[in-house]
Amino acid sequence: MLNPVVIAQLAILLFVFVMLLSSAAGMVYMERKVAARIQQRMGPTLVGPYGLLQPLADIIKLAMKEDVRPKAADPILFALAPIISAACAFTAFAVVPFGAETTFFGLLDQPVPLQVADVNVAILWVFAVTSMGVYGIVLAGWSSNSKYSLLGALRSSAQMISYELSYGMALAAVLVLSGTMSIRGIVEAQSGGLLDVSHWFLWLQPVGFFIFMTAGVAETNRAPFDFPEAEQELVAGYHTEYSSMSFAMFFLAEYINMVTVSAIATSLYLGGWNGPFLPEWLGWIWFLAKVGFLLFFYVWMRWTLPRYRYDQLMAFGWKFLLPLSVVNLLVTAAGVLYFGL
Amino acid sequence: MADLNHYLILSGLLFTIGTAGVLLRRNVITVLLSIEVMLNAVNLTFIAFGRFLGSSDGQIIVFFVITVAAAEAAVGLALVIALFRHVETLNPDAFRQLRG
Amino acid sequence: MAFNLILFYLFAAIAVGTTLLVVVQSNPVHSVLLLIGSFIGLAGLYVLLEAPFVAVIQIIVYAGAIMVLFLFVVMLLNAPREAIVRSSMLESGATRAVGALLALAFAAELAWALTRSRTLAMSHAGDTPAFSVPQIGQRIFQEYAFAFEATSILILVAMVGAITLAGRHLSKNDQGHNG
Amino acid sequence: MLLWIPLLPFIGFLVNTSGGRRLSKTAAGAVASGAMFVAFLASVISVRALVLLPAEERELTQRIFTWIGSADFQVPLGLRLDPLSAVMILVVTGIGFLIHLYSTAYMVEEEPREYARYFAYLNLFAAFMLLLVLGENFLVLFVGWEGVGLCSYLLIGFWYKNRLAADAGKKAFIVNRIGDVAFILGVLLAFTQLGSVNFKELNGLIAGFRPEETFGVVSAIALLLFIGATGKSAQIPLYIWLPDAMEGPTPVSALIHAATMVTAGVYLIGRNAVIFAHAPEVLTIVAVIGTATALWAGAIGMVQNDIKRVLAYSTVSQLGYMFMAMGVGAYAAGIFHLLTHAFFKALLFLGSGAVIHALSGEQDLRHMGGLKKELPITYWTFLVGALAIAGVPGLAGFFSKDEILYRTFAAGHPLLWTVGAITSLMTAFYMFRLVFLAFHGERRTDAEAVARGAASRLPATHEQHHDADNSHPPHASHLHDAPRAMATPLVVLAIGSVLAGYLNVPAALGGSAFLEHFLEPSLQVPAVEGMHGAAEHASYSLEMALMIVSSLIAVAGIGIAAFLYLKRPAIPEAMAARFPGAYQFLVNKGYIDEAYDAVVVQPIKSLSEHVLWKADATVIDGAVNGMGQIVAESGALLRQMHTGSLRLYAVSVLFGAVMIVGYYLWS
Repeated sequence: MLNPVVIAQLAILLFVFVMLLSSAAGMVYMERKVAARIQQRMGPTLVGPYGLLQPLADIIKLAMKEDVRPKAADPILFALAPIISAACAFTAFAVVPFGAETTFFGLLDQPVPLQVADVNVAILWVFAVTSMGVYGIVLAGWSSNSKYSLLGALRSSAQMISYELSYGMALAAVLVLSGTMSIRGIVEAQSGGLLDVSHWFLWLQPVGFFIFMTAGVAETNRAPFDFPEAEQELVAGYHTEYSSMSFAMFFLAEYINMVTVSAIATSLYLGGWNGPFLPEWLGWIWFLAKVGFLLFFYVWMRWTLPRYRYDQLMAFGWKFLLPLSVVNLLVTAAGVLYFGL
Repeated sequence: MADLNHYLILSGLLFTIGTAGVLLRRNVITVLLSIEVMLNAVNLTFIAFGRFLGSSDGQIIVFFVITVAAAEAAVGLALVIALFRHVETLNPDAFRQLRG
Repeated sequence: MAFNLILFYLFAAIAVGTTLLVVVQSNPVHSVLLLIGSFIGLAGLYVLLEAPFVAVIQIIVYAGAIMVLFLFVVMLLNAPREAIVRSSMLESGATRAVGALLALAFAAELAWALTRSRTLAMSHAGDTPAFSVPQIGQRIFQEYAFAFEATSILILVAMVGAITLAGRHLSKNDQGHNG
Repeated sequence: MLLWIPLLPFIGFLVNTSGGRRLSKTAAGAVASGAMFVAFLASVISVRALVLLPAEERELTQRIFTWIGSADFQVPLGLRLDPLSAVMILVVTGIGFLIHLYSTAYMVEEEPREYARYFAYLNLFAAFMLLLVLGENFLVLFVGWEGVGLCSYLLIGFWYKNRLAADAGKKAFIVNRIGDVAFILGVLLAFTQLGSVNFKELNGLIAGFRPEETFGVVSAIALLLFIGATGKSAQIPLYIWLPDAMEGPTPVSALIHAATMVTAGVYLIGRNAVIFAHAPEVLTIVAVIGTATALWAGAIGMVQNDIKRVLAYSTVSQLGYMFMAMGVGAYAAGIFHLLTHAFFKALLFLGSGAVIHALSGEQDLRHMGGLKKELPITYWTFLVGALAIAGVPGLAGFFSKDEILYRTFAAGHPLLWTVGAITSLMTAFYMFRLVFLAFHGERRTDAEAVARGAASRLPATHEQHHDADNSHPPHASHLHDAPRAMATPLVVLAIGSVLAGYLNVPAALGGSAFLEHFLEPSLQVPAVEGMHGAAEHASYSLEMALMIVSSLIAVAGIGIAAFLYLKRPAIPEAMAARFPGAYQFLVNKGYIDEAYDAVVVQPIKSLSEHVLWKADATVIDGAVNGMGQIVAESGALLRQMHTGSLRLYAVSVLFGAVMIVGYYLWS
């Protein structure tokens, strides 16, 4: 039962977990630094060289704090909410491949995919998990029994539900192109071509990419769509009442979601681990590079664009993004039918 | 390997629980939830039969059932809201305006 | 393979347990969440039955969409715990007793049906390959095309109906734009 | 191809009804006339196709779809073109088109939407008439038959704001209904007894029989059909609606009298020539009725003062001629007269329309006169028409009418011939009385009288129009001859009235009787003893003699009219004064309307008011209310079950489920 392959897969699982955690930490650091640079500041410098240990300090600080729970709150749900958020964030990543199949230099007799699980309905899986993510927020808002939280929760859930549609449409367009639901399959469909670049779906789906990224930003409640925690109006939105580690979990969930969205975007549009100059077994470097760029893009956008008004957000989602994505899907399907892409 | 009867018994169990919920609860929303439970019990039978008869019809029918369930839930909840605005309660026994 | 059976019992336990709780829970929000749990259990069973597509659909549509709807309504109405209307207690109590009996009778009938059904015979025919999503999709859009269209129309109608039913008060104080 | 002939006017109808109010007048008129013109072209093409076929199988059939399909009773919606219908469609579309064209100018004073409505009706009328003549079986024909009736109602009552017009419309409709009842009965009888409604099959069947010496099934069918025909074709006793139909716009009168509706009866008999040929008694009845009608109507026509009524009665009497021809078995002659009559009667009506138009609504002959100078075109064309109908040699009427008279005589009915001759004298007389009164002599009126006449005669729409621009009350100096759109049809029709006769120059005059031979396939009748056979071995000399006689008669009639109304205008009044009884009798159209009213209408009214109404109120209403009662009671009972308790409903549903499952488990 415990053969090397299984061990390898467990190892991968562990690796992904750790990597996600650390990426969250990395994001914190990057966010601060980039923000600082954009605002002509130095950002964290004290803790460690270049303040590299700053995230660690943050985490310790959070862990040290007291975990406050409002009296009127619903105990079970209040505890459950952050767990749901975090869990969804992690599970979504499970189907994302970050490298080609490898035998670890012949260590294994059969190659294993560099990903937790290669489901053949991976896209739908991502979709499902994202939709489950709403619950974390809604419950957080409702259970903590405070108006700011509830408003923030309702806002964010409405926002996520609205943008899930465009999100799904954009995904569907890619499905039509690649003809498979397995993300690995999609990535492989983009391999080859000039410098391993010319087959990326980005070139076929520029509009789709745009829609996907916009919807993704909305899904992760990031600026300029960060209404759930529009601090000027809602204190901190759905996690106003949270503190200490349970707050940290939401925090974590948010960053991991960003990572997931970027990773999926990378696999769907930017050819995943495909890239020039590197041997296939080093493809994961390309993958990380692309994800990193997209994450930077996130932060960059946050500090560049002002926040929308809520009705503008809804109008944008329903009246512009959704129709656009539908048209995009139709055009793609027509193209596939016509050119047999 | 769980055989067909396992699934049938399970779905029967779920269905009965749902029925009981519909009949016993005093909260319209819970009643609706129980109805969803019943639907799911039926779905399970469809899938199980489809699986053991080796046909995909089961899955397709379930697909439609789910779609219809969505519509049903939407309208049902809208009705609940409308009712709640009239009689400030969710107790089905309170909706007696249509008494003949 | 035993592993499969274990999984079955696991998921079955989840489904039954959560469903029972759904019915006995007095707090609607908890009921909704527990129901989601039972859906997830069922999804697991679907995967066991080699219907991953339906499993995911189940989670997306049921757990992801319909239940959110329920949750919203519950929060919106800020549903009170089981309000008991004194006036109609009596006959409601009587009907509920009858109902309980009938439910039991129904369960008995189902069990009986199983014992004398011929399904035991084909209980191990389950070695047919799973159906891929494309296969299912093609059947839906070819053989079941009409049903598909009909369903879409049904959904449209449901949408209109729901909005007219629930959104009436909005249009009355004409703030219908965000309704 | 055939389908398009009735379909085109129908499309025109649809366009004008749906979009008419948004169309401009010109557009509406153009649509209608255009549709008719194209239909005319279509008819010409298909008739040409027909003529190219060898004589014996000259027939085009088109089955559009199976209309009624029950086990052994299959009725296709089928069209059939044979020589007879060929003549008819040419007349209907051709003359119909001219009338449409004429109307565009004549009705120009209407409101745009009224205008569109008018043309919509006109097109519908034509469409139904074409369906009628093209139908290959009785049912299709019946559709056209009823449709024509409906359109006549709509068109006669077109100025429904005017009481008289509305009543005339109703009268036409109801009188037609009476005939239609008989018609339906005839068709049903034919179907039940002979098991078919298709003309071909019926003819084939009956041709096998021997002519009925005694009154039998075939005779019954024939008689019923004939009664139907009298309804549509205004024969005694059902002619009374036609004169009143003058309340409609003049082009409508032209359409109804000349081209379409009234000819339907004649067509019907021609179409079923075989049936009639096998019912000698009925044929005799037809002949007698026709002759009587001719005489009676001619007599009334002599003293009428309303220009259109004179023409109306002349129509009735000409139709009488046609039936006379039919009755003596000279079907071809009848159809021939129908054709020529279509030309000159349309011409006369349109001419009179031009006069009325010029006099802005004046219709009374006594207020006319001396129009010759102001309205040259109208005058000359009208004169041609009058000569044609009077039967002056060389013009259309001469050939057709003489053909009829000759056949009658040859068929051994000298009495009928005599009456017919007298009638033709009358015809010549009243036509030229009309001409002289209207066009010659001096104006017997002044502007005021005209205006008064207009006011009294004109329906609301016209009045408005005239009040609108009454800055100059119309009088002699302002009379305007027919505008081009009206003049063109007049001229064309005049030419037609001259030439139409030469289609069927009898052998006696060295002609080839083209039309007769052309029509033979449709009308070929097994030589039934006596009548048609006789014509064959009649000598040309006899025919010549009769022709001379009748032309003399015509000239005489004209002479008398000239004498009485140009030389001695006093005499007519004197005569009227001398024989007041007879004069009044004729002027009041023989009090027929009053008689009918007393004998038929009043009894029915009193019956329904006093007896039937009570029966209805008690029995029928009682039954209906009783139903309502029962429903209400049972509802009240069932209501108890409706407790409004959601849970109870659910429980009952579950109960049902348990029971059903239990049942299946037991069994």
